[in-house]
Amino acid sequence: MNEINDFKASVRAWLEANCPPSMRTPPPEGEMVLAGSRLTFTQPDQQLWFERMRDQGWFAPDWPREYGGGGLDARQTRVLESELARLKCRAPMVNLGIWMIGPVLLEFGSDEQKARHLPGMARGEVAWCQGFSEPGAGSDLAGLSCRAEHDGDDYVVNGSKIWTSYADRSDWMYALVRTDPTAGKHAGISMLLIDMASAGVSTRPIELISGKSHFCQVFFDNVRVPVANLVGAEGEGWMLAKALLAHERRAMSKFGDNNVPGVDFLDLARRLVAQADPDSRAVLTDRVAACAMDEHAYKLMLERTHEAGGAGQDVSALVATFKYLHSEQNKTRYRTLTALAGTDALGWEGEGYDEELLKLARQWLNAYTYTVAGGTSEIQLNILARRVLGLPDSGG
Amino acid sequence: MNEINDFKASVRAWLEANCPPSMRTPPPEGEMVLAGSRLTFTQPDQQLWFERMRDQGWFAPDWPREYGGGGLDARQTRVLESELARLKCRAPMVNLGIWMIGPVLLEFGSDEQKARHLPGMARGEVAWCQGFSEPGAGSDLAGLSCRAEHDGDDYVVNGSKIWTSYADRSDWMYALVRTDPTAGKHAGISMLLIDMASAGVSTRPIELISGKSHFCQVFFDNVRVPVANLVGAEGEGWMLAKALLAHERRAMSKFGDNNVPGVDFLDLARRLVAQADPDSRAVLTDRVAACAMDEHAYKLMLERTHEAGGAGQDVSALVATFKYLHSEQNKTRYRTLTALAGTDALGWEGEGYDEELLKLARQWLNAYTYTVAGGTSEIQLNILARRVLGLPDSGG
Amino acid sequence: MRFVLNEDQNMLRESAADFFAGRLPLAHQRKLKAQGLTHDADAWREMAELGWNAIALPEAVGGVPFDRSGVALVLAEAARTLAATPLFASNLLAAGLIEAAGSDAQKRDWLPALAAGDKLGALALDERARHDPTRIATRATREADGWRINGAKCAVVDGEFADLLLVVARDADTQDTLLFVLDAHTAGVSCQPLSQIDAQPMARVRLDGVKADEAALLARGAAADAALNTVLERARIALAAQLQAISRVLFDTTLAYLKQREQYGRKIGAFQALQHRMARLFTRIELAESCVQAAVAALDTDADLALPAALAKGMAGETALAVADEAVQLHGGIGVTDELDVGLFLKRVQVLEALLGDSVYQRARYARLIGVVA
Amino acid sequence: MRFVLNEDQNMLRESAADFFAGRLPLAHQRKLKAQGLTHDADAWREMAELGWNAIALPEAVGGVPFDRSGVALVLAEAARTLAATPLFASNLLAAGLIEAAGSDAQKRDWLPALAAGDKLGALALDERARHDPTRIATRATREADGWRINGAKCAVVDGEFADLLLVVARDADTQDTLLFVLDAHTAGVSCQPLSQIDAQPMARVRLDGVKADEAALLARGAAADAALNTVLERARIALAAQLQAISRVLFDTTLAYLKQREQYGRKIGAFQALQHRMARLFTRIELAESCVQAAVAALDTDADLALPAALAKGMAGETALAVADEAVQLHGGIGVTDELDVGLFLKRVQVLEALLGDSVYQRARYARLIGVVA
Repeated sequence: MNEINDFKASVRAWLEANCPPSMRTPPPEGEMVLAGSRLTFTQPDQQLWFERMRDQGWFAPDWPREYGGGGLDARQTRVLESELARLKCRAPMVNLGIWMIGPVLLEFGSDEQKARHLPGMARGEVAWCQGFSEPGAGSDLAGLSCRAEHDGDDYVVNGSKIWTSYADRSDWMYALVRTDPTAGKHAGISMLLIDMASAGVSTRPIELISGKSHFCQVFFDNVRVPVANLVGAEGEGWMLAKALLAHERRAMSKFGDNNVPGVDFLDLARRLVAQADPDSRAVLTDRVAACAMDEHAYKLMLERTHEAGGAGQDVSALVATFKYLHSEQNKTRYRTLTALAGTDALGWEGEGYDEELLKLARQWLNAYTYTVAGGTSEIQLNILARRVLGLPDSGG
Repeated sequence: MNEINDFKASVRAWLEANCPPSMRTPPPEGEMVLAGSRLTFTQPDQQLWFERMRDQGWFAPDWPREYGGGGLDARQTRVLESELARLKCRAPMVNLGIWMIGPVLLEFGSDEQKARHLPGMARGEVAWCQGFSEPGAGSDLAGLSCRAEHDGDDYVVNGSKIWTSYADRSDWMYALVRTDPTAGKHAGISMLLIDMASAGVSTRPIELISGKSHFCQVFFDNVRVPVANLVGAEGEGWMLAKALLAHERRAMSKFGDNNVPGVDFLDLARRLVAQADPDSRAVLTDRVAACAMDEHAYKLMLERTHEAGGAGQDVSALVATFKYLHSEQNKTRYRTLTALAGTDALGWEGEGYDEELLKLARQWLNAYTYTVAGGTSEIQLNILARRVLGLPDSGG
Repeated sequence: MRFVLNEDQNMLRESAADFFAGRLPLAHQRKLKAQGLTHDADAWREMAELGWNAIALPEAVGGVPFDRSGVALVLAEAARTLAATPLFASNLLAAGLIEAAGSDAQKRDWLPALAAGDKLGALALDERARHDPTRIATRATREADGWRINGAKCAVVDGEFADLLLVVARDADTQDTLLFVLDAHTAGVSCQPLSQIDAQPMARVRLDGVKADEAALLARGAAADAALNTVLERARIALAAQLQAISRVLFDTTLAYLKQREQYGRKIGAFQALQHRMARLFTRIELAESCVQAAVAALDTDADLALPAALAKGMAGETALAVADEAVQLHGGIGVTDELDVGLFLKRVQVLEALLGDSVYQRARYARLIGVVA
Repeated sequence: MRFVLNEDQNMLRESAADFFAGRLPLAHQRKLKAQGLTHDADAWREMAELGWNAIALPEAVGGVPFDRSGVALVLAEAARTLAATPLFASNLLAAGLIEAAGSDAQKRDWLPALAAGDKLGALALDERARHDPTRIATRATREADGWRINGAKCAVVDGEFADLLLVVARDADTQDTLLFVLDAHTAGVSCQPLSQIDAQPMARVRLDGVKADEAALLARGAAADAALNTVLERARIALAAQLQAISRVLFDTTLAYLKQREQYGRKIGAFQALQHRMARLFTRIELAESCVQAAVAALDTDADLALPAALAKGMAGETALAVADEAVQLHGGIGVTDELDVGLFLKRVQVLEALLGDSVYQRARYARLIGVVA
């Protein structure tokens, strides 16, 4: 116990000394540092914080030091995380490599793959993106049709991936591809690491109803990928993807909402309620209160999950509600504000609207994305009904 | 055209002369005259109106005169109905015979069955009840298990029927029974006419959450039913039931809500809103308005259906929404009033509550019955989705 | 017959449908938007040539003898391709107010140009983000030779293209409502066009010491209130008809998608949870449709429009919001992309809902009209 | 630890669960009702012997040193079998008020009998069908040797069995809130027991020129308001715990039914539309559970209870209403029969929801507490 307390003290001291005060506030929109070969910083503190954490190996605190990690054990890692949270330190960078494919490579990758890819991730020097979803497959991930045909020492990849965040700024992609069209739906899938600089790769940003987005569609036209870039064995892609998605949920919960700064719900609601027409004010206030109570309840549920989980209770049923509740509550909150704001909520850009209200309109439209992306609300309800409530799976 | 106008004039004159003024108002609760062998009247005008209409043959205006009907053609029947509606004449009696099994016997019954049963129906002298639903079958009507085994000139019936209105006051039942357990689910069903005075028939009224009800459960214990009482052929029961249920919808729409007098929604809502706590008043008013608007819209939809149907448009999609909307709106209205009435809505009986509020509590609880009885709301939505919207039937 | 269109109405509806499908299909609106345009000025000219700007105006001032419901029918068809038209602001609101409140001379002065589409009008009424015609801070002060007007207006539909501005103000002395008709180029009138989520024309208007002579005063006091109320009810009914038209388009589009799209080896329309959601929406749409049809029919009668208008706008607005939400969600990933038209309809629904009182406002009005509250 | 019960709490909860399952199962409540009884007097005696009436009262007056959350835990278990208990009215409200507002002498006078269960108390507060502690028309007029009280109270839980009535009145002169503790048999006090949908005890109480001496005045003005508010918040939290317990019972019952009942050849729980409804309810129940647990935990702290109480009662009430509705509907035909227990829970939910402010009221309160409105 003493050892861990010493560790905690040293972490706290280091963070106090090394995390610049300006990095202890939630980042404004678009101020996250994306890992990658073309790093950009909007201010010196950001770079300082990035480099200091990188040099500690704390981008990947629990990875072995040989791969550029921090070499911490699980307990030490938790201490570091809670100290970072306590000081409200910003995430020094965003990196799909470390959180997603990194752990999978650590567990399932070849020695060669580990040596080649992990250090770059751990130093934030390589930007990774995820190639899972496909146009036409939707929630049915395993229905993918992007083909990878064995040809000599290479696979030749043809097809398309969609909803790939920051594909246009990524160096590498981990992708699910169909290596055996004759095998079963799941059995024919493999996982490949694809260099985005390869000939035949092209990307196109997707415009959302809320405007420009970081989502892209990626096209593969006879892209040659060395067989050495196959993770695991042929046909193991689905198993690897499931292992990887378990990390996704952890990564999401670790970072919460920090990277989606919206409007301040209550602040804006108070201001708009005060301006509302007297006939509608009480009804709109009731809606605002319902949103606020739902959000309050959700926060209490997070706390309860944490506490009950810590006490050894099974909290998997609670965790299974998070994605659904979070995205649906978010949408309802923005719908409520939008109704409340009347014609002031109708601005797209330019003069005549204040900035907060322009942000509101975009965030309202953006909220529609979250009840679809990362497993639609319908999929979440299926999971709750079948896995949590134990109702029979009728395939519907 | 002249002929029908003459008919209209003569009907109008007859009704003006023969429908007592007291019979031109909606009947108070429980004041409907039930046809049957044990007629009871609560006042002389009721009896007068019953007998005059009976003697005209206008209980069954479009049946042949030989069976006690009025012998009117379809056009004349419509004229009679619209004149009755115009004068707001009460239905002179309630009779499941005339509306339901009567038309089926007219079309599918043997000459002997017609001669034996139709005149009594047309004179309101025989009370009929319907034996379709069974405990355990629920919405899945064809899943019935009440058995009728051929034995000499009789069927021997064993089993039970549920949700039979007024079974305890009925003379006859038309029932669906399973005559062939080895045939398919639908093919093994037949329709029998069962004398409720037969040995082995017993009835038990069902108590609802809202209190006593006219629903009964009926038990058959080796009840002998002559083979002559089989309608159509063995195995035709399902077809006959479908034909009969088409009449149910017509009968329901003809009589509307006359026989379910509830509380006056708006009157009560106004009074309760005025008394509500100021903090909640506007929100509750909003709910009342939503109910009132829904009801208003529903009435406009009925009018639209009538008008569009008259103009030759296909209104089947609209008609398919009626049961669902009517029962759900009814429930929402009562939920709203109940919330509005606070602790005043909690009375079961006795002193300390005014009569209107006691009625409210019962009607609120009663409203739960209508979203279940006569095809649950879920079944209605299935029908809408599949038959009206043309979505694939996945059996779910 | 409230619920079956007559022959004239059917012909107008069909010719409008043809016009928008052929001349202003949704793809055309996308092109306009890409060019930074909110409408197609040539098409507006063509609509005027079809006589639409003249519907229900007196023949003596160039009107065509078509019932007022005609404007709602054309606007509903326009909504199906998200086409901007001048009819709402110029015919229903501006010309409608002049016709309802103006003197014979004023009608002769202003209506022929509006009926012919040579000039366009707009109504500058609301001053707050949530519609509230009772809270007017714009003041008109009487001067020797007329009036001096000061105020700021928001949500002026077509404001930047209007030649005529109908302005609602209060008499600085008596607090009476005053209705002015102003040349939009009068000194002191300034107009700020807005870039709105639906890419259709909308502006803020400022009136800084605007000078108006007596001839510019259409009506005052009770007469002004009555004319304004009537015209606003008509406009709410027209908005309801547009919302309802969009509900239909979105519902049909979504239904078709559910029948075609496959997931997990079956049509997603076979999933019962989605079926029930669609079935419920269908019942809401048909309820709203009944209200909208009744309200549109009431446009051609002398009936008080307050109740039908509150009912129709409230029901159609709430329904359209729900349908648009579900349309986006049920289209899944592509539903949230700009590539699909669904998002464009969602944005337009939000605009139509906010104009002249949203569903919450209409329900409060309805409650008052039926006496639930005093 | 707000969300994990401690050992004492767990033991109490379990022994309460055993007591109600064994001594007052739901079937027993049906028998009482058939006999026209609202509660089992012997069982109430036994509860007192278990020390439940004494929870969280000072040991000096016979209390047991158990945290106040204990009462909420016992009440929640009672709700699972719909058992009536004296704890809500007598411990939480009546004893709670005396403890919070009374002088030492008053505590000594009244609390030992309440703690022992030898006497029962009740609170006569509300005067209108919808809870509103600000609208008190009951007036106390000062006289030479005390007070004269006139008024009429509704929704007095356990009123007809109370030996002590805590009465909220206003000073006829100053309009200050006054809190009295009266012997229920004082002349001028009359009590009308009500037959309520849930068959549990409820009464109206009239106070016709009731004479009270100075010793009967517990507190006045700000002190009375503060004590009353505190006790009402505790009571709301206890109501929320009961509502939540019923939500759980109904949800579990319905879920089990869906897994067992077959229609059209399959378990009805396989129908996706029902699955999604159950899944949504599940998320509501877990949200409400989190609020109720936090509020129950707050009972044992010095924290201000207003926000947790408004949140817990609002969320638990709304959720329970929704769960009860769905429980009846998803049970189909048998769901609406008296034979099934579901309907009994539905009725009890409506009672608990209405007491001390329903969800609408709680949301309005919550909005004020977080400053959405002034």
